[in-house]
Amino acid sequence: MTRVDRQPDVAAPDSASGTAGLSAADGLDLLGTMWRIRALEERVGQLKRADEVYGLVHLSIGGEGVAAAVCRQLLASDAVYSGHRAHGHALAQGAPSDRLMAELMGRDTGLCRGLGGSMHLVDLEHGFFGATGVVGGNLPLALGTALAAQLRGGTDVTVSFFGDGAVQTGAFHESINLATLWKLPLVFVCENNGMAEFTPRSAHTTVARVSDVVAPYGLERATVSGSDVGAVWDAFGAFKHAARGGEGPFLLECLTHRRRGHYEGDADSYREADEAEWERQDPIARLTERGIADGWLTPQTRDSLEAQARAEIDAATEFARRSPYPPPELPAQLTCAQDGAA
Amino acid sequence: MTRVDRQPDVAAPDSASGTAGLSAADGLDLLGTMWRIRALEERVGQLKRADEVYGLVHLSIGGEGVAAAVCRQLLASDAVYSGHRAHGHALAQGAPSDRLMAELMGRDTGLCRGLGGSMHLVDLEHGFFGATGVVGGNLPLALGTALAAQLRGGTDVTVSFFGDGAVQTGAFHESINLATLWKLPLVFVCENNGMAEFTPRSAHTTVARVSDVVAPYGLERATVSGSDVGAVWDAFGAFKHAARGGEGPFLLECLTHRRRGHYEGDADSYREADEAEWERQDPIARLTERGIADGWLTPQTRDSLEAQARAEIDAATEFARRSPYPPPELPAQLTCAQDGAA
Amino acid sequence: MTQTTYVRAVCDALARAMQADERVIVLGEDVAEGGPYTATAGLAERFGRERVRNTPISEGTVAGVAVGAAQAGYRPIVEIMFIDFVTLALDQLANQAAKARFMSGGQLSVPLVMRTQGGAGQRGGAQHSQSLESWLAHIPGLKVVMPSTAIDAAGLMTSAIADPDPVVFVETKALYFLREEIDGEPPAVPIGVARTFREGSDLTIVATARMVSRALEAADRLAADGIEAEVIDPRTLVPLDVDTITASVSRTNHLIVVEEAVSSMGFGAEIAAIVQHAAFDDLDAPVERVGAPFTPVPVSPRLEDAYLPDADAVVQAARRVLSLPGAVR
Amino acid sequence: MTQTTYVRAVCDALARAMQADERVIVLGEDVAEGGPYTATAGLAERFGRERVRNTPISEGTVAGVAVGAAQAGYRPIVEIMFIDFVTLALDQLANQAAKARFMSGGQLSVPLVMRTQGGAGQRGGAQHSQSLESWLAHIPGLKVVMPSTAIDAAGLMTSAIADPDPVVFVETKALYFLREEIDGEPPAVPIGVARTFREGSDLTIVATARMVSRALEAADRLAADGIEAEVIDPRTLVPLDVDTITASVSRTNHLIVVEEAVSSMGFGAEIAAIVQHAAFDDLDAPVERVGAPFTPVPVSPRLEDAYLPDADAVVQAARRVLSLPGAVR
Ligand SMILES: Cc1ncc(C[n+]2csc(CCOP(=O)(O)OP(=O)(O)O)c2C)c(N)n1
Ligand SMILES: Cc1ncc(C[n+]2csc(CCOP(=O)(O)OP(=O)(O)O)c2C)c(N)n1
Ligand SMILES: [Mg+2]
Ligand SMILES: [Mg+2]
Repeated sequence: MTRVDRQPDVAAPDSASGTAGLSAADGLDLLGTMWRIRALEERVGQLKRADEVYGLVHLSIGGEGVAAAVCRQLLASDAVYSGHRAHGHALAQGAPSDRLMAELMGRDTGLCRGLGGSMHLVDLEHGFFGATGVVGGNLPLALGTALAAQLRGGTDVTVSFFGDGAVQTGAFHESINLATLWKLPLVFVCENNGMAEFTPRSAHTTVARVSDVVAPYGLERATVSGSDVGAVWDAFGAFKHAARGGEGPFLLECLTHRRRGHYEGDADSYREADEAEWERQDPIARLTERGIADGWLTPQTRDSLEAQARAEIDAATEFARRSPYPPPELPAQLTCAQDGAA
Repeated sequence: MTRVDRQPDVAAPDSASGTAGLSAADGLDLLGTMWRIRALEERVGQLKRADEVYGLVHLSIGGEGVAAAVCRQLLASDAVYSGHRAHGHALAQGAPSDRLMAELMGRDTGLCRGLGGSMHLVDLEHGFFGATGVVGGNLPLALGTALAAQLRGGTDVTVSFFGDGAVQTGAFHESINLATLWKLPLVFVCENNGMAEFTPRSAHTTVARVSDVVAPYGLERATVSGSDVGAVWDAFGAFKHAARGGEGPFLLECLTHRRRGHYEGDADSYREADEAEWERQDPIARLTERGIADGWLTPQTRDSLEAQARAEIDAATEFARRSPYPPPELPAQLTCAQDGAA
Repeated sequence: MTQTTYVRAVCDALARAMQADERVIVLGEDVAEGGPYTATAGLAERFGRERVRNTPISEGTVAGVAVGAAQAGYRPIVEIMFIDFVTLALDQLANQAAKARFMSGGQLSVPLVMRTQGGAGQRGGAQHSQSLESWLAHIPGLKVVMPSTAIDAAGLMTSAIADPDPVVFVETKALYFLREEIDGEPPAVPIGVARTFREGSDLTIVATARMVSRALEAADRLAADGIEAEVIDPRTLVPLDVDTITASVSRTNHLIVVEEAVSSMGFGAEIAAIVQHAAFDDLDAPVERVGAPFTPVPVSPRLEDAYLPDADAVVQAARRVLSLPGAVR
Repeated sequence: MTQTTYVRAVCDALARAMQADERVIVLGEDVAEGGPYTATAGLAERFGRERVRNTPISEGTVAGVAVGAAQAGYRPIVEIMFIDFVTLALDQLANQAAKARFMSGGQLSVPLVMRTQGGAGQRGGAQHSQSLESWLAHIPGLKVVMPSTAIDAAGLMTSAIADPDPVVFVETKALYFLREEIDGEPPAVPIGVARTFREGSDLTIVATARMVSRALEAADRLAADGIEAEVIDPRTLVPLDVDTITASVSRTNHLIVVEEAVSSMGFGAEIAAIVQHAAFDDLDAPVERVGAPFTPVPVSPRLEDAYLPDADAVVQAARRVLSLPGAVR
């Protein structure tokens, strides 16, 4: 299993829509990243049904474009936080798929040695500060790493992923207020899939667009289609570039679709599946189409990206299966620091 | 001590500024109410310094106009909530000054039998559901009484008083969101005095106006000078009228001044007193001027309103002083219902 | 006899209360869709979405709405989906709900029920598996109910809804789908009365929630060795039925307290402190606490299984308090 | 010898830490103005408003900012003005700060200090007077410090800031302005080591925070009757110095635990549960708990004074455990 190299930091594009800023290399990289996430998530769903992956598992199928277009523009020295639907963010940010899968399967070789699980992935080496199972719970933490970056000086940025359901938590507003007050180098990235568990956004608020919710705070914000990877790439690139220069915060709202139930095992009987529309909005399909139209993608390359991704996940699964469970003394050892050193 | 009769409900004025909707009778009533609050607060300050009033005491001198203009348009069947700076709201809503003073002095005859104190006044008989010492803590409760009113049908409204400091709590945003989602018959009344404890609003947020903070939620809102009692009267009257008809929620922001330190005993050394400006903005002085100009007030009436108010508070103080302290068994008796009946 | 489950019994009790009293309303995330565990399934269809109200993810405010509605005469039942998120509602619970009657000198009542569920065993991870009931027992003004069976869940829910003060109703996710036979409509169970599940003369085991069945399993195993354990479920932590426990200990002279929470500052500490005081002369051995170790709940399956107190741990504790050969300290 | 106060000692310790380590920052409501009790007075002037940061009234988020900054290598000290409002920060404290090291498999550290203050006695009313420290002691991953003197406050603050894990530092408002002589710079006090304030052979009194001086007063009164009490302040609740307490009890054979919190689920329950277990054969009488009654804190002065455990209550408890004539049950 090779670790995926991080994308070198790219300059922000001038245009903030379409794929203006997306080179052929970028396009291929993003397509590959999305396939890796798709392959991971599909496998995780299978493994969950087979009881090889544990606990409450939330997949990001249909939303791969956001994870890819955001994280592939970040560095390991940046900080990324996410919520309960975090596999894709971790993977795109550089977490190795083998250790990620091992974590989901509760193994000692997992990113968190099997103590975190699906909702609590952390990979500090790649700047993935982590997921949380408390909706809105990590929003304030992102201000903390951004504050640290601001105090330290330099160009590190923090990205905070969250869903539209988190926007109705008090923590969201407190965080937006304080981040704007302190002008933190932080990009809030909302994946607005229009659902929180079993209820549509209209059951949660009268304000459809998250970028409208934060309007009074005067921060720069944008709403793009999360299915349009190029649009996410461009909009995020511009914000990130400004944040590297010490500006901030920013809010990027990406409109996405949740193609699976809320969690694996959810019968998803509370809504009508709109498979045709979802298919049309599939970020992988859309970027594939674009790549072929623009000439940087051939059907063969597309197939090999998918095949590579699936092979990687096969290998990751085998790695995890071969890995031991953590030793019984581990919980007691990791509750507090043992040596007194931070 | 006579209880103050509640104002009969008045129709909303057409104009939402000036004193268009304020009759001579209303003007006199409001002036009298403000004097009663002023006299109460000044006396409480003295008694606090003399250690006859206890605890953390926050006075509303300079902000009497809001309490008067809002509560004098409400009924005992309405519900009013407030925060830590609540004496004026309770008094204007109809709490008898003697029992109010007795509460501040920890007596058994107090509104809450001496178990509440300055920050936890309640007078259910007059619809004053109460104060709280937790900033933002009562905001959600106001949604609860408004929901009850909505479910019950009828015309009851809820008013929720809070300061500009509370606007940065998560509870505020959760409450605004849910109140708009459920269209609750509720008027949020923010007394924006530009300070929270020892720091100006600019240390708390980049959004100066509270009515701007809530703009995305699409509720009707207004910002008026809290020193202009007529403006508060008119603006609140219109909202209340609509809320009685089942509309809501609304937000009324009243710009006020805090003429005292944050609490009694606070040296208030962190800001420059602007006595001249405060004097100019004094709601009592301004309504007095207006009343004399408009011909519904004579200097004699003005003096007698003040004298009456001071005499009432003298009597209230004596009542409280004469009252016994609560019996030792009271706390245990009132922690839970004793008879099992709600 | 009909078959039910713990979660079904809760739901049926809610339905009966809503049927009987218009003032009963239900609030919480996705409650009108039944919630993730079907605890409120069918209520919206039957009583309408005015009375069964989905809420945004705003635990603190939703709890406060219940406080206000209760003060205005309604009988709200508010759900916090996982007890782990009661952290977000504690200000409303501890500072507003619990203190309103007191601080108002008796003017206000807050007849609300906060339903929530806790416990581990489903690989939910450290933030979805906690047992935090002992926090709630530290707040004067709150009652805390924690049933271990379907029939008690039903009967206690009826009493909780009727109670004039705020009641936190702590369910256990691992019990939700266990089947149980019931005979007709479950009778109301008074708050503050323990239930003795098994009589015995050698040893008293006080256990809560999921630990009751593990204690009973341990009791069976001990019985095979000729040791008769009495198994008591307090059912409500506040108020606590101290008399039933001390009366038992005065006969058995030995006490084990079993809970799923971490032992340190768990409810077992309170019971141990009470009993060593009230029945000092009756105790032939120290009160033994069986609970979770002082770590967050691990998600990896073997670690989580090892984390949870089981019948084996109870048997071991029994052997220790009875100073039987082979007891492991 | 110079004179200081508890709050001054805290402030000076903060200043020393800020001087020594650039990563130490201070966050909280009005902290750059010194706060209502002067606990941070002068820090902004000395270290600048970049490092001493006023915040909005957003307890939950501000606590979370401290968690994130700590994860990024800073050493934030975050103030929650009254422990009553820790209710608003508990999600961040219990679900994020306490579990981050664990859930990340050891990757993350959260070296933050949460300063707060509790206790009654100033007519603050039920929402500004609580003692909620035992909640915090139920959360694996948190350390809980609660000093009773200026010198310990200083020394423990130094250790708390140096600690790699989250420490909740519970100050006591009623102690803030008591004068105390100190000799030079207070030495660091290790977390987890109790302090024996008075030696004695007849009885052990474990007391925390403000109750230490009341226990000492009681000990003086008992000494006049020829009874020698040993008075121990654990100083930190988590980790708890069990050894010092049990060693004392093994000599005195009697234990009283005194705390300002309500007894039910107070920290005294944990100590009683531990000691009756660890020193069962040493105890000649049940462990007595002295704490507040199970009601909210009343604001009316006589009621509040009666609410607080005092030396008299400790003396009475001593007479009870020692079965002396005139003991009131
Ligand atoms: C504080 C909190 N409340 C409730 C839950 C239960 N819950 C888990 S995910 C979820 C919905 C989240 O919706 P959203 O933020 O839009 O994310 P999505 O699942 O759509 O990706 C809820 C209510 C939780 N985990 N945390
Ligand atoms: C949750 C909470 N945090 C902090 C405090 C301490 N405190 C009391 S009043 C206050 C400032 C409130 O400002 P504002 O809401 O503007 O009301 P004002 O005092 O100006 O009337 C603060 C921080 C509190 N009581 N509650
Ligand atoms: Mg969503
Ligand atoms: Mg203010």
